[in-house]
Amino acid sequence: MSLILLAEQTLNGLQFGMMLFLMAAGLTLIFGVMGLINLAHGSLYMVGAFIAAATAAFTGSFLLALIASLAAAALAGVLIEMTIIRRLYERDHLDQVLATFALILIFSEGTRWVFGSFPLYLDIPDALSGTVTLPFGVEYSLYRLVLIGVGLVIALGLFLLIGKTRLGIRIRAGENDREMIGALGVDISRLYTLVFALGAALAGLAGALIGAIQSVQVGMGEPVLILAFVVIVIGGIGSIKGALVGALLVGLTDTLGRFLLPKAFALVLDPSQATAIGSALASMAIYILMAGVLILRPRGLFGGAAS
Amino acid sequence: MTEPALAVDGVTKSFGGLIASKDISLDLRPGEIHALIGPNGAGKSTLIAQIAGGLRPDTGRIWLEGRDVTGLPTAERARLGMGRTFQISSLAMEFTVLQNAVLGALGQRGRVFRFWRPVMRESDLLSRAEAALEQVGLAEFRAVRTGDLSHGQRRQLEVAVALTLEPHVFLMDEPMAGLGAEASRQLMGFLDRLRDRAPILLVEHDMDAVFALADRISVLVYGEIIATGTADEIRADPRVRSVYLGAESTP
Amino acid sequence: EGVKVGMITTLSGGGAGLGIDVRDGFMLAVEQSGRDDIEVVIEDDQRKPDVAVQLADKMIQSEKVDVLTGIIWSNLAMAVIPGAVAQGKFYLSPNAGPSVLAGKGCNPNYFNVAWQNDNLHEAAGAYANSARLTNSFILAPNYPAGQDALTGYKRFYEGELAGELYTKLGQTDYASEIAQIRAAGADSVFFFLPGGMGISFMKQYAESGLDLPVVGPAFSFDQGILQAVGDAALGVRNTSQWSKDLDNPANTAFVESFQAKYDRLPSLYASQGFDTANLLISAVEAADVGDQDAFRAALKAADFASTRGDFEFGPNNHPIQDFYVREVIQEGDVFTNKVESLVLESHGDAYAAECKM
Amino acid sequence: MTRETALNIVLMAVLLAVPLAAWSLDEPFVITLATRAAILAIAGVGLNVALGLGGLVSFGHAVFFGLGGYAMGILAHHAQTYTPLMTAPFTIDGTTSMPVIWLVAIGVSVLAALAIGALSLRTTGVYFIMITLAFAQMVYYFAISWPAYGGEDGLSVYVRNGFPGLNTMDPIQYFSLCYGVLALVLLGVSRLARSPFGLMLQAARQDPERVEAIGQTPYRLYLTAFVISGAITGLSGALFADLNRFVSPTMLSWHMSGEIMIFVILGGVGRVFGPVAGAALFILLEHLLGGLSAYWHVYLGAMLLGVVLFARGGLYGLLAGREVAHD
Amino acid sequence: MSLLRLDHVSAFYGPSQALFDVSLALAEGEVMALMGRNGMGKTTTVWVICRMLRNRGGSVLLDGQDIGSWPSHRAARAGIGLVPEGRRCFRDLTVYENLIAAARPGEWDFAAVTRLFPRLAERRDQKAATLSGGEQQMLAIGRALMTNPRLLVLDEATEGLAPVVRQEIWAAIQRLKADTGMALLVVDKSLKELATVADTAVILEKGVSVWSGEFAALTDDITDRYLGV
Ligand SMILES: Nc1ncnc2c1ncn2[C@@H]1O[C@H](COP(=O)(O)OP(=O)(O)OP(=O)(O)O)[C@@H](O)[C@H]1O
Ligand SMILES: Nc1ncnc2c1ncn2[C@@H]1O[C@H](COP(=O)(O)OP(=O)(O)OP(=O)(O)O)[C@@H](O)[C@H]1O
Ligand SMILES: [Mg+2]
Ligand SMILES: [Mg+2]
Repeated sequence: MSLILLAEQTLNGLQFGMMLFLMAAGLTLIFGVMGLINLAHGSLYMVGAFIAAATAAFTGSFLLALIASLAAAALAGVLIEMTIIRRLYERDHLDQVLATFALILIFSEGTRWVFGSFPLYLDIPDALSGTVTLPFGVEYSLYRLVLIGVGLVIALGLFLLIGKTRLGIRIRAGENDREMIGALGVDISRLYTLVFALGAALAGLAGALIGAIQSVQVGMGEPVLILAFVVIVIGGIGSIKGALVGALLVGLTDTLGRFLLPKAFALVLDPSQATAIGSALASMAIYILMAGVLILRPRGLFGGAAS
Repeated sequence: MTEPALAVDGVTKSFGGLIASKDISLDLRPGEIHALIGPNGAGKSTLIAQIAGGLRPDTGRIWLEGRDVTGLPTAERARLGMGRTFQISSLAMEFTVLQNAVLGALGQRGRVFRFWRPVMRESDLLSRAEAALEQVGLAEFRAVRTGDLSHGQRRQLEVAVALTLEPHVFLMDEPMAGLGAEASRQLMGFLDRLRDRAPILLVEHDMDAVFALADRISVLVYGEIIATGTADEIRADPRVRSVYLGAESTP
Repeated sequence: EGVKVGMITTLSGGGAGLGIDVRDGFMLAVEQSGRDDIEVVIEDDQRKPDVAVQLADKMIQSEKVDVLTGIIWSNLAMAVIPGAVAQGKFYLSPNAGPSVLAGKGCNPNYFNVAWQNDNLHEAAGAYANSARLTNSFILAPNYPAGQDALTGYKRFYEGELAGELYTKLGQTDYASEIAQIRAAGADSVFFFLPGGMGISFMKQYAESGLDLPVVGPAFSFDQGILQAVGDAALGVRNTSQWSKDLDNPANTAFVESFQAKYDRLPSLYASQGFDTANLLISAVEAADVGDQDAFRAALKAADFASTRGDFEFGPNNHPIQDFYVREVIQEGDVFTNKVESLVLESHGDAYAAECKM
Repeated sequence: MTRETALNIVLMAVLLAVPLAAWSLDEPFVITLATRAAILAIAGVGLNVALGLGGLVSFGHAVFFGLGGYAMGILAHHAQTYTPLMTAPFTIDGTTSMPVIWLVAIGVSVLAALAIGALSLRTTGVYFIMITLAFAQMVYYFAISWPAYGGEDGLSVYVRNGFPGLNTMDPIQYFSLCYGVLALVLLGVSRLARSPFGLMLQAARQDPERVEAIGQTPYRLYLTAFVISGAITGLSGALFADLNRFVSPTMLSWHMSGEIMIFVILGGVGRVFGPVAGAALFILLEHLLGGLSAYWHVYLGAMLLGVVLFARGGLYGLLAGREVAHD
Repeated sequence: MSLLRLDHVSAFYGPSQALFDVSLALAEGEVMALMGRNGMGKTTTVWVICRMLRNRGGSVLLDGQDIGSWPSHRAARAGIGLVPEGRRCFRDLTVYENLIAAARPGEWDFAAVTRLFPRLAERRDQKAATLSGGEQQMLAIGRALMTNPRLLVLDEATEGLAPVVRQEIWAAIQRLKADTGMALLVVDKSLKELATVADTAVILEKGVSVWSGEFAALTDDITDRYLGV
C-alpha cells in the first residue's frame, strides 16, 4: 500500500466528512438548537434533490436548480412548521418522533406520486466537472473540492449565527425556556418558523448538491438521516463545532475503515474471507465509534448543552 | 462532649479558578440546629452538595457519626442517615403528594427490587408517609398531583419526604424560601421540635428563622468560614454585619 | 373455471420501480391473452419480508389463490416461497432466484422464469474473457447476493484479480473504492451494486476521471435506472438475458405494445413479468389448475413465446437460456441498450446438480 | 372501576373476540392479523417498561426482537437439519420446542440487554436514544453480512415449532398461545408498575436526583428495567419469527425499533395496555389502507399525524384521560 | 385611567379552576403588593397579567385596552416586565447573554444593571446553570429590567437572597419608584419590607381578591385573618 494512496484515502475521508456535515448542518440547527427531533429532515433533503433534478431538467441550469431547491425546501419547511411542527415544541421527544415519522411517510410517497417511481437525473454542471491535480500528484474531483468549500462556509456561517448574534442567543434561550423568552417580549413562534425554514433550506441545498453525485430517488433521505444524527451526537448536540468535528471523524473512520480493515484481516486470513469480515466490521465502524465516544463522553465531544 | 453527628474536616473545592470551598471545617452536634449563612454565591449549596455526595471535595473529609463517608456515593450516604432538602424543589412531579412521601419511606426501608406486591398497599410505608405529611401540614393534599402544588406547598412536601427517611442528620437548603409568613412560622415551630430527633444543618436566608432557631451559626463568605457562634455573637460581629446582615442586625 | 393468481410485489418506497415494471408487464400479457378466467390479486410488500409472509398467508388462506408470483427481492423470496410451495401452491418467480431454491431447496411447484441469481454475473465473467480482460477489479455489497455475484463472476472469469472489495449495503459514497481501483492497476472493473448504489457509483466513477472499461449485470443499466445515471453510463457493457432490441417476433410485439400502453420503454423486469404471465397462460390453456400434476407438467413444458427467444426449464425448474452483453447507447435523448453479442448460449446454472426432485 | 381499567377490558375482549369470530367464519387471515397484533403488542409492552416507566427511550429494541427471532431461527434450523448447534466443548442440539426456544430467547435478550444497558446507561436523553441505535445497527450489519445463517436473506424454517398439547400450525391455536403470553406479560407488567420497584423506577424517570437523595441508585433501577424490557421484547421476537416461520435481519433494523416505539406512543406512553391498543390500531390501519391506493402510505402518515396532534397521550390519553395516580 | 386593571378575572389550569374572581387596578407609577397565603393564586394572577395563562372570564386591561387575546410577547412589548417565580434563567446561556437576549433600548442597559448588581458583572461569562441561587435571582431581575418595562412584575423576587442584597433590592425598588415612575406589582412574603415601598395592596384568598386598598390601611386584624401574621 503506497503512502500516496493512504493520503488520498485520508483526503477522501475528510471530504466524505464534509459531505456529512452538509447533510447534518440543517439538522444540528433544528435538533441541537431548537431541541426538536425532526426525522423528516431526510425528507427535506430528498425534496431538495428532486426539485433540483426537475429544475435542471427543465431549465438546464444547475444554478437555478440550486436556488429552486433552496426555495422549495424552505417553503416546505415554513409550511410544515406552521401547520404541524409548531405544535410539537412543547411535547416530549416521543411525540416529535411519531409526528415526524408520519411526515416521512407522507413526503416519500408524495414525492413518488409527483415524480414517479424511478430515480431522476441530476448531474454536475460542466464548469465544475473534471479533476484537478493537488500537490503530490493526487488527482481530485473539482466538484468535491467545491463541496468542501460550501461545507466550510456553512459551518462558519452557522457558528457565527448561533454563537454570536442576538438571533442565536434568542433561539438558544427559547430552547431552554420557551415560555419565558416569550414573556420577555420575543415572538418565539416567528423566530422558530424562521429557524426551521433555514434548517430545511440547508437540508434542501445539501440534497441538491449531493444529489449531483448520488442517486436521486425516493428514500434517499433515510440513510442520510441516521448518519446525520450519528454525526451530531458524536459532536455533542447543540454544538456547530461538534457537528463539524463529528462529521470529519465519522468520514475518516468510515473511509479508512473500509480501506484498511480488509487489508488488516488479509494479513491473517485468506483474501476473500478477509474482505468479507473486514468489510463487515467496516460497516459497523461508525456505530462502534459512536458508542465508544458516548461511553467515554456521555454528552458527545463538545456537548455541554442540556437536551 | 459527645461525638458530632456530622463533621466536615478541611474541605476544599474549586471550579476552575473559583474556590467555592476553602478549607472548611464545621460540625453538627446531636440535638442542635447549626445554621449556615452567608452571601449569595458564598458556597453554601456547594458545601451541602459535598456533604450529601453530589460533589466530590478536592481535599478534606466528611464524617457521618464517626464514619468516613467522603468516598461514598450519594445513595449510600442517604442510606446511612443523611436526609436532605433541595434548594430548588426536587420531587416526582407526576406522582401524588402521598406517593412522593411513600417513595421516601420506601427508599429508607430498602428492599426496592420487589416486583409483585403493590407498594401503595404496604401499610408500614403508608403510615410513615402519612405521618410525615401530617407533620408538615399537607395531609389534606395527599391525593393531589405534585405538579399541581403551589411553590410553597412543594417546599413543605420536600421537608416531608426528608422526614420519611428518618435520617440521623438533616441537611436543609433554604427550606423557608417561598413559604408565606404563616407557613414559615409553622415550619419554624416544626424544625424546633425536629432537632431532638436529629440535628439539622440549616442553610437559610430568613434571618428571623435563623436567629430564632439556631444554636450555633457559621458564616460562610467566599468559600471561607469567617465566624461561628451563637445568634447574639453573630449578630454583633461587625464583619458579618457588613457582608451579610446589613441593616437586619438590629433585632 | 379459471385460475387465481396472487401477486406480492414492491409497489411503495424506494424499490417500487421494479415491482411496478413486473406488475405492468404481467398485466399486459394477461390483457393480451384476452382471457377472463385469470384473476390477479395484487398486494404491496413494502419490501419487508414479514409483510410479504403475511400477504402470502392472506392470499393462501383468505383469497385462496392457486398461484403466487411477483416477488422482486431474494430475501423476500426466501421468506415466502418455501412456505407457499409447502402448502401446495405454485410459485412463479419473475425476478429473484436465490441459489438455495435452485439447489438443495428446489421444489417441483417452484418455477423461476427470470434467472438464477448468479447467471448475469457468470455471463459478465464470460464476457470479460472474450473481451480479453485479464486484470479485473471486482466489487459488490457485503450481503448474500453480493457475495454470490462475485462468486458467479469468478466462476467464469479466467484472468487475474486486481482487487476484490465488499462495500456496505446502501453505501452512497465510493470515493474510497474508486481510489483503490485507480491504485490497483486494473484493466477493468466489474461491479454489482443494485439500485441507487449503482447510480451513485457510476456518477462518481465518471467524475473521477478513471476510464477503465466497466462491466456489470443489467440491473444497474436497465431502462428504469439508465436515465438517472445519464452520460456516465454511455458505453458500459452489461449482461442480460433480454434486451429491447432482441430480434424475435414476440419481443418486437411486446416492446411495441408495452410502449403503447404505458408510454415508456419496457425494462428487463417488465419483460420478465410479461414472460411469467405468458408461461402461466400457456399452462392454463393446457391444463386445469385443479389437477396439480397436469398443471405442473404444463408449466414445465414452457410452451410459450418468450421475449428472449428460446426458453426452457432445466431439471431444477430454472431457465436454460442465452445471455447477451449489451452496450449502453443514446437514442435521441433517451439512454438505452443495444445487444452487442451473445456470451453464453443455452446456459443453465451451477446448482441444478444439487437439486433432487 | 376507572375508565382506564374499563378500556383495558374492552381492548382485550375485542382482541380476543375478533379472531374467534373470524375462526367461526373461516377467515384464517384475520386470525393471523390478530396474532401479529398480539405479538407486536408484547414487544411494545416490553419496550414500554423501559420507555414509559423508566423514561429510557431506546431506539434499539429491535436488537432484542431480532435476537429472539434468531434464537428461534437458529435452534429450529439446527433441529430441522439434524446438525448440532455446536460440538465443542460439549454438544448442543437444536430444538423445535417452543418453551425451550422462549427460554433461550429470553436468556439471550437478558444477556444482550445487560451488556448494552450497562454501557448505554452512562448516557441520558437523546444520547441514550442514539447509543441504543448504534448498538442495534452494529448487530444489524453483523447479521446482514454473516453468511452462516443466511445473511440478509434470513432463515426459513418450514414448520412452526411445537408447543405441548397444541397444534401450532392451526392459526386459532397459535393465536390463543400468543394471546395467553400477552395476557401473562400484561399481568406481570401491571403488577410491576405498582410494585416498589415500579414506584422507584418511575420516580427515577422524573427526578433521578431525588431518588439518590432517598438512598437508591438510579443506574441500577434503569438497568433492571432495561433488562426486563429487553427480555419481554426478545420473547415477542421468538413468537414473531414463529408466526412467519422466518427470521431475517429486517427484524433487527432501525425501522423495526421505530415501529415498536410507534406502537407505544400511539397507544400512550407509560400506560401498561397502551402498546396493545397501539399495535392493534397500527395493524388495522396498515391492513385497511393498504388496499386503498398505491400511495397509501400518505394516508397512513396523515392518520398517525392526526393521532399525535389531536390525541395527546396517544389513544389512552384520548379515551381514558390524563394518567391518574394508581391507588 | 389605570395602567393595569383586572375585572372579575377567572382562570383555569386544565380542568381545575385556580382563580375565581380577581379584581385589581394599578395606576401609573404605583407600587402594589399582591399578597396571600401559599397556593392562593398570586402566581396565577401574575401569569394572567403576563398572558402566560389565558383568563377564562373577566377582563384584563392595559391602558384601557383589553389584552385578553394577546400572546405573552405582545404584552411584554407593551411594557410588562416579569421576574418569574423560581427565576427561570436560561440555563445554557451566559449571564451576559441572558441579559441581552430580550433587551430593548432604554435607560436600563448592561451597565445600569451591573451597577445595581455588581455580582453579575463578575460572573458575566458564566453559564446561568452554575450560578448560585441568589445570583440567579439577581439575573432574573436584571433580565426583566433590560426590557425597560413600564410595569415590572416581581413574583417572589427576593426569595433566597441574602439580607444585604434584599435590602439593596428593596432600596432599588424604592429608587425605581421615585426616579423612573415605573409601576410595580410585587409579590413577597415580607410585610415589613413591602411596607417600605407599597402604595396599595390586594389580598387573595382561594383565587378571590378579598381585600384591596391603601397599604397603610392594612390592620393587624386583616393580616392575621388572611396572611396569618
Ligand atoms: N459547576 C460550577 N462551575 C462553576 N462555578 C460554580 C459551579 N457551581 C457553583 N459555582 C459557583 O460557586 C459559587 C458558590 O455557589 P453556591 O451555589 O454554593 O452558592 P450559595 O452559597 O449556595 O449561594 P445562594 O445563597 O445564592 O444559593 C457561586 O459563585 C457559583 O457561581
Ligand atoms: N400548573 C398547575 N396546574 C394545576 N394547578 C395548579 C398549577 N399551578 C398552580 N396550581 C394550583 O393553583 C392554585 C394557585 O397557585 P399559585 O401558584 O397561583 O399560588 P401562589 O399564591 O402563587 O402560591 P405560592 O405562594 O405558594 O407561590 C394552587 O392551589 C395550586 O395548587
Ligand atoms: Mg444555594
Ligand atoms: Mg407563587
